[in-house]
Amino acid sequence: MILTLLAATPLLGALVVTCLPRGSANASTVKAVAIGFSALTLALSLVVMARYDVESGGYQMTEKHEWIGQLGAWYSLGVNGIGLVLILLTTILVPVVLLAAWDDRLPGRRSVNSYVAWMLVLEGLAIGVFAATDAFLFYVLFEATLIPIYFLIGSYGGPQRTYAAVKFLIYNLVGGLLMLAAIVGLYVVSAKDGNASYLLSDLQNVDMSTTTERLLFCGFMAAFAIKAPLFPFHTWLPDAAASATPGTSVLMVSVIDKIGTFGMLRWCLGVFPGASEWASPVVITLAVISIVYGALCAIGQDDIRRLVAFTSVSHFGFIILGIFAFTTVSTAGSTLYMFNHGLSTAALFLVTGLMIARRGSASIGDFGGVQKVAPIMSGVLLVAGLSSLSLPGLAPFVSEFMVLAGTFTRSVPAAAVATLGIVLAALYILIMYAKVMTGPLREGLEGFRDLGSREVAALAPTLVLIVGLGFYPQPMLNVINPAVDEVISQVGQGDPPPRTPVDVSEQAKTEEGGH
Amino acid sequence: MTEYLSLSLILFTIGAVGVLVRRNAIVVFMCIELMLNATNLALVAFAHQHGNLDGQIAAFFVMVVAAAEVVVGLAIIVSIYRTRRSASVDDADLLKG
Amino acid sequence: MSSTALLTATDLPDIAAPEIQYALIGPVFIILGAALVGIVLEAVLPRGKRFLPQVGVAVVGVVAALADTVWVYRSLDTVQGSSLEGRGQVALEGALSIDGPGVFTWGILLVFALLSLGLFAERRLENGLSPFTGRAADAPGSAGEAEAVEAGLEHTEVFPLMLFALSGMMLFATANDLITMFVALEVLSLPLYLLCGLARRRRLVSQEAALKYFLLGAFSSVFFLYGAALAYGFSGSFGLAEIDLAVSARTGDQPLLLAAIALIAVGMFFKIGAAPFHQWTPDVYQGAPTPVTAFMAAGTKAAAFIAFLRVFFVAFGGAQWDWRPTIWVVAIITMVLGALVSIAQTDVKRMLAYSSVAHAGFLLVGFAGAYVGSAGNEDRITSVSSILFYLSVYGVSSIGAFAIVTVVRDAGGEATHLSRWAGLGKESPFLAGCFALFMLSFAGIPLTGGFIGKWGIFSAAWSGGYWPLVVVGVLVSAVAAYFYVRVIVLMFFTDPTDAPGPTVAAPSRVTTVVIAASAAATVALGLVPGPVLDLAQHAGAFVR
Amino acid sequence: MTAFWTLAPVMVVAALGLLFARKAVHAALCLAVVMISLAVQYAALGAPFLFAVQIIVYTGAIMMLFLFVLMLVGVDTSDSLKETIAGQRLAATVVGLLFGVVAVLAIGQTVTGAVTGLGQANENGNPFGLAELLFGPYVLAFELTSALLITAALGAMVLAHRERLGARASQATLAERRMREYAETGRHPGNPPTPGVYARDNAVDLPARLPDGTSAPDSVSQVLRDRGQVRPAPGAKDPVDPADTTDTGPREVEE
Amino acid sequence: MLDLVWLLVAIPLVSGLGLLVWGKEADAWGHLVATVASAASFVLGVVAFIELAGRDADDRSVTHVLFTWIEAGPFHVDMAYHYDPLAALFVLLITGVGTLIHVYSIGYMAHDERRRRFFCFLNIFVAAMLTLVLAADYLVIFLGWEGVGLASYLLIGFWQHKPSAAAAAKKAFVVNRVGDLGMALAIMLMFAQLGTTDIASVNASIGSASTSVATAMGLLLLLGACGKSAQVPLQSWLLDAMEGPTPVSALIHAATMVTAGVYLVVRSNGIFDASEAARTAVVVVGLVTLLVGAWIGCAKDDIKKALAGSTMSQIGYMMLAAGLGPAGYAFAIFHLITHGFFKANMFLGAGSVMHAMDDDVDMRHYGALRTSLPITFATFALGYLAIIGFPGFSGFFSKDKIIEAAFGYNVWVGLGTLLGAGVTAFYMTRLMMMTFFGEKRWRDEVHPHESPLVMTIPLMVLGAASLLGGALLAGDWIVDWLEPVVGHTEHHELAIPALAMSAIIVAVVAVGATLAYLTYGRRPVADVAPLDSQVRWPVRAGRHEMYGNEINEALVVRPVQHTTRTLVFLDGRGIDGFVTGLADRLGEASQALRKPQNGLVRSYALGIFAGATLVLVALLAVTLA
Repeated sequence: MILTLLAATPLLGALVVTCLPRGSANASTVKAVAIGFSALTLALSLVVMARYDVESGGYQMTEKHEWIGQLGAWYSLGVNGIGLVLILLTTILVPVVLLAAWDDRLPGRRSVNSYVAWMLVLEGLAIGVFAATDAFLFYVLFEATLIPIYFLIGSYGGPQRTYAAVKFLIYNLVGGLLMLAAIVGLYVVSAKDGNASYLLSDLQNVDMSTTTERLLFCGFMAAFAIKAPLFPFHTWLPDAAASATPGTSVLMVSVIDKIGTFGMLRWCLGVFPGASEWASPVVITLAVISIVYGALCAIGQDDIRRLVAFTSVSHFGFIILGIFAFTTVSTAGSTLYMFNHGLSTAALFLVTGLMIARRGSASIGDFGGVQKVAPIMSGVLLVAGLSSLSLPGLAPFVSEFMVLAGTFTRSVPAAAVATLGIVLAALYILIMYAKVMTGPLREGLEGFRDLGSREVAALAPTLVLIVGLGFYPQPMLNVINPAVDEVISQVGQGDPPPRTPVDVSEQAKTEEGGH
Repeated sequence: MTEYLSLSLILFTIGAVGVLVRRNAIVVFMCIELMLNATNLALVAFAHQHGNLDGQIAAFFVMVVAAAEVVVGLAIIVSIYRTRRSASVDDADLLKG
Repeated sequence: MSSTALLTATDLPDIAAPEIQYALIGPVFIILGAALVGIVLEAVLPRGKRFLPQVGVAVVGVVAALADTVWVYRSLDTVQGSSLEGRGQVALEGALSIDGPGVFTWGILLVFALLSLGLFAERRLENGLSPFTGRAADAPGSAGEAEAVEAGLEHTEVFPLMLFALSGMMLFATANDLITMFVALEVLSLPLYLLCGLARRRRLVSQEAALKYFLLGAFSSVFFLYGAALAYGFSGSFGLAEIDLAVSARTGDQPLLLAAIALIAVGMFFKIGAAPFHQWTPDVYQGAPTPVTAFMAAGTKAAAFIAFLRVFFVAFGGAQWDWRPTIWVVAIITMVLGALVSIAQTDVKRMLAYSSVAHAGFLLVGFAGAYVGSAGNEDRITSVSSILFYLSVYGVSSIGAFAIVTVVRDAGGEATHLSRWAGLGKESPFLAGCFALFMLSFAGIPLTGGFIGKWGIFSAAWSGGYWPLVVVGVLVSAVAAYFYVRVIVLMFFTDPTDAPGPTVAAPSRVTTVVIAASAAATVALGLVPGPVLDLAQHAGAFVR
Repeated sequence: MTAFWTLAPVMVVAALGLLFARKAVHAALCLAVVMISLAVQYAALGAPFLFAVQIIVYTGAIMMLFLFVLMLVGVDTSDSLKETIAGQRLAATVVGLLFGVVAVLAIGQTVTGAVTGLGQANENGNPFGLAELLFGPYVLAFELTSALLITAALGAMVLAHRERLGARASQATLAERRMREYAETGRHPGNPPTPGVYARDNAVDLPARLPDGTSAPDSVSQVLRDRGQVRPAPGAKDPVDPADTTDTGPREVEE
Repeated sequence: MLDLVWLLVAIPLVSGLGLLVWGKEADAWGHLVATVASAASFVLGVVAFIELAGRDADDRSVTHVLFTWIEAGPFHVDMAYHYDPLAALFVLLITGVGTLIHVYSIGYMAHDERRRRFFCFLNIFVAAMLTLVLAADYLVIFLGWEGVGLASYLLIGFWQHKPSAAAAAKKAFVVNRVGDLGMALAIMLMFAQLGTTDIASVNASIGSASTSVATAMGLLLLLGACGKSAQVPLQSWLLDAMEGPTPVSALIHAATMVTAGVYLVVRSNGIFDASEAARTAVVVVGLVTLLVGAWIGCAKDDIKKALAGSTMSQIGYMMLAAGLGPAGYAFAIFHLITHGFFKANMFLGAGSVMHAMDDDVDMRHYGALRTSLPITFATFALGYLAIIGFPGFSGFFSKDKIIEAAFGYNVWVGLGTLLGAGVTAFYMTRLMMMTFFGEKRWRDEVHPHESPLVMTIPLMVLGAASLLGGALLAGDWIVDWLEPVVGHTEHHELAIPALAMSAIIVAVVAVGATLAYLTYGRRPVADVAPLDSQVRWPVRAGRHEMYGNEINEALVVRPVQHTTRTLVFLDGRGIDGFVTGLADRLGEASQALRKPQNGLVRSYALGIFAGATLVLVALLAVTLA
């Protein structure tokens, strides 16, 4: 029940918020209530985290009720390490986003009630997606998340919001619908097998021909590749990110896009291991292209939000690369990366969002020397940026390195080219930072306000986590590892053993030597 | 048998072409009646071939239906004529696109 | 001659009284009876006092028929068909097949009718007058029309007409021989031709719609009829079961059979609005009074589709490898065309019309799968059950959508131009929200009934071995989604360009209830489709 | 067969007449020819009942209805034979030919089954056989036709019938109004003269002459005036110009 | 105590981060806390050193696991330190020089309003550098490695308002990242090949892997080392890095961080031992850098850049030595330490000079400063003598050993190092002459004065160390001390006696110094530099840093920029253009498909009839054909 409760809390919050009186006079109350609900969700998710038994691994806190019997669809929830990490990410980010969005100026006379309500709806749906262990339920929630984002972009975004919202929706819908085709196919396959069921556990045992498996895999993968976004299906993201409010961007890129990579792990690898292996050369190639391409495009951007969006394209490339390298190291790295990227991108979007809101422009060219007037903001941007370029000591490094190291054992060229991303990352972040923060103060920025205490409070948790997990990622990895092991054994691909393994006794000796 | 069916088909085709080329709504409607009649011929001919009366019954129903249809159709044509003072179907082209 | 006939009359054998299962076809009789009562009311009640009794009779009739339908459905017997189990029986000397799918269709038709009746009876939007013209005989814009408005005239005949159409639909869906089917087709069509021309506002286009609908409807029904004649020529009978026997036995002339299939399909394609037989749809949907459009969109499509399925699965089932490719192609053309042309539409009703074309295409996808299940695997979604479910969802959603169209108005009546809908979300969040919901359902977004519907038909197509069709279907869905989404953009994201935004007239409670009920049903069918799906599923195969 | 081969060409020609007749009335007559010929074919095919019904219902009633409406709409309306939709005629011809040829060749010519004939079915007379079917398997359809007919009647009423609003004016009020109008507008309260009065002859197209020797154009039927078929009254002081005659004819009769 | 070595890192780290977060209230005393933290580390370092020295030679190694950093599947990285003689020396160098520079900075940065932040960064640097040298795992080295890179970035760009400083910082970071790429790949290779990244295990077991693996690993590590130690071809950032405050140049870009590459090579001795090719590459890189750096040093008029060129050159020496294998490891470290002393000394001295000259760095504006800045002059002179290898000074011993070893390795390499020694003497003498001797060429508004004690005391300490650093070699102490780490050093017998060798070196140095004296001491120095067109090509090349930037520009920067622009364009027009184009086509198709819907019933009927015909024909044709 706790998972249902977890998902339902923000939805309930959305309902409450919608019912609260509208108007600017009540805006603070509305936001406070929303933050309250999201904090409650966070607390619940911590309870889930605490109750999750790391030792035994697998799916826990499962719930299962028949939902649509004819379709073989179950209301079936459960978390494993991977899902848990992403749920935690979601519940952490939503309060942060709400807090940071406190001063968001909404276009027109749009009410803040629906703004925060949509965010809470999104949170609830996202939790559901990460907890679903039934393909149908997963799909339904997966597609349903489009609606809140659509409204968040379309109603509250910048001048190009309509275009961006429609593009976002249609683009993702195309993927989603292809997945629907595959979902339908799954039903047919499993029904032919005797008993129609969408339960993950049942699907893993369904007998299907190689061709069918590949077809279905392609359907799922199309949706996830667009969502993730993988080159060349990424072009919706920069537009969407450039038009959305920072909070929306965070939820979209940090949480919802993770569904893509999460889906690859849980559904592509879990249900179509053979096809995943079959497709891995292509996917790995695209992932590597994404890494380099996203980074290069990010370097060339003038709009800060587009830049961040392209950095995400690059980072998602890493995540996908890790997943399709089929090693426990890279996959665990990818999973951790999802969490870390969520944090670092959130910080990046939020702080640049505040910057942009103050300047009234997102063009890098309109900034310069901000560091002088807003040192705290500058520092926060730097830390966020450094985490984005995977500086060791900050959380994303650990995951990125794991991805690369794992990939290296599988494919040296892929890892080597992907490592280029390390250099390019330094370029896009530092060039942007240099142009925005350093140099003489640009005209028109004299009155630029530094971060206020509420904003610092909103951003602090992400920064603390970024630094903390950079040095001590083990709590996360402990949760992730068993789940990853399961996935990898599902694929039937172990880690390639080291070619000349170190003699264990020798290693023990050297370690012992110190004491 | 073939000759009856062929005649019926020829009449049917002529009726159909008539619907396409005539502009007077009433004449168009007459062409449809011609098609119905062609159908009836086929029905009666088939009834003759199969030696049961179902085809004739069908033709009978067609006539009844046609009668009702004519009433409704002509009523519609008349009412639209009253409005537009024209019975040309080409004049009814407000709805398009 | 007459004298000989008289002389021999006594020698003739008795004609056995037909066996009529009144209990089974009670719902149809109730509707026909209600229509007749309505006619009588027309005759006996003075003009001004007819409205409420007419509404009352219609509503009571529909509700009673609905209740009876439920009873009938529950009392259907299970029969073992050739391969699959079905429920129900052939009644009325073989004229009707009161089976699961048929009675299910009755149910949804009656629900559609009930919802539409709410719109028919809406009087608040036109200052206390019904949405139908007061005196159809007056020329639009004439002094007489003004006079009629002044006098508060209303054509209460629309209620019996609507009930007749409803009875036609119900019979169309259950007709078990081609003659009954043809007559039922006409019974459903004629009242609709008339109703289309009775709009209170924009009467010119309304009359035009009636004319077009009538001419093309008559034209296409002749094709159907000729097809029936050929089928008769092929098999020597109009009964679907007998035709099936002939088809399966491969006796008779194949060209006759194929031509019969082709021409009957043409008639059916026309009724369901499949391309290239769809062209009447946008014009008629746009021109007809919106309540009629709603009823027609939901009802005709449902009835015609079930009849279509019945003919093709029962009578021509043995020749399915001949006709399936055609359905395949038409399905694709219809989907693509409907979806594409919708993009360029600027009129809400017209857009919904094209969307209904696209939906016909989607339904045909399920049809093309022609998956009738297999023994021992009864739980799988079949073409019939998926189409039944789709029709339920589509009907409810489209009635809801048209109901909202009736409410968004400006000085000239309904403001159907899309630009007038800009900013509706701010004006009336409830209406805009509901409309958005219907759009999302049409687009097949999860958590709405439309999604489960799409899922069902695609699954049927896939089960039938047509997975490429499914892929085409989902891609077209994406195109279709574009214009649904565009409406949402307009309502919620766009501020009205010209000064006055859309005015939302306050509808009376009925319309509000209709909208709310449709919305609720749309959501319910998306969240817990189980019960309805179960009904559709257990309707079983067609009984022949 | 003689009947068939005799009538078939007639029918086809008449049907083609439907396509090519300029005037709607001619088309209607062509259709009547087809229908009557069909009736004969029915008779030849063992359908005496339908023969009768075809004559009575189709030719007698339905065609009359058509003609009636044609009269209502204007008996002399004629289609211009110029096609206005680009390519429509060509396309219609092509499609028609294609359909016709395919249909006749592939369907019409391929029917094989033996002709059973209706001897057995018509054992008790054709009407009896039909009745048996009508009240057997097709009883529902038969009953349903009643719904159709009711619909038709209702439809005709709805579309054509103008309901009277208010009470019928009494003789007294009418007279009063006439006098008032006379006082106000000078419109004569009496009956207008009928055509031909005091004229050289009493043809309907000759306006009456008023006592003062002028002609009374409104004495001629509106239809003739519209058509410009009014003859100038010989010796009238003012030659009638039909063009500018205004309708001062009989008052609108209250319904 | 040895279990508490982690405190070495923790103290400055906590102090640095704490002060950063503390905020403005700490402005008044933050620098003191930072200095104390650094000093505390030094004290701890000394204590730990003493304890280590007290142990048996074969027991002088402590590995202590603090916690597991990363564990997933077979990938296991401990956050562990490994304290051994090599690390111990580095700890002393880093904390010692670091503390002195902290002290110096108190004076140097006294007037900077962001002084607290400067000290925070310095502390973070010290912590990161200590992490680097104490790490027991390559990945932890990488952590420190990038940590010092970050600190370097922050400190080079400390005066962010100067676009040149910001650009230099960025450049330093990016160029270093290129090196990091090599390092990262090397670590991945270790994991893939050996299944571990633990330094000890890797070095111990690399021998069992194939030579090509060791070579690959070595070359990749060398790439990393090149980045950090400003070796050719990744040298270009170092001269730009002089945009940072001078203490930074002294600490990071002379004494400690830039030597990390040498440390890495020495630390990875197992790997380099296993690959001849990798060692050769190191030698080549070292030799080339040695000469290039010296060349640049000769041509620069900017005092800090001249010193930076010298740093490059000296690190080239160390690198070369490290590439010699067991024969050179100890001498590389020895030179590294002595260089740490004298180069820090000279940089701080240069800072003192700049302090006096209102931050003017052009030596052509100096001259005759020995009287105005006596302490600075004296200490600087000690450094000068040390670097040119004046007998008895620390540099004499360390450089001497390297040249000897180089000759032992290969005569040509030996000659190269010998030439380098001469050139070093030339440019250092030139620097001395232009700065402290000759005529005053001061700008009018400049009034040089000696720096405060807080700045000069570190100078004195470092001056003393420059003088006495050679003592480390006494009795081959340093060689023995490092033996447990780098293995036993075979003593090569040279073809000529060691004493003769020393004499030759001294002679070469004397020649270089004399040449410089003749050119810059005897003749007046023009106070405006001659234009590029007026000087010969060697000078021009030196001034342009051997065209390193131009080469980078042509080979890397412009292609990247070009690619970037192309990709952005392609992304918009190509990929996204395809998508939006598709949408446009659909719209057009929609408009086109509306045409048949012309409102005319007859057209619609035609559609139906045609459709019917098609269906009929299709069914008949398909089935009957």
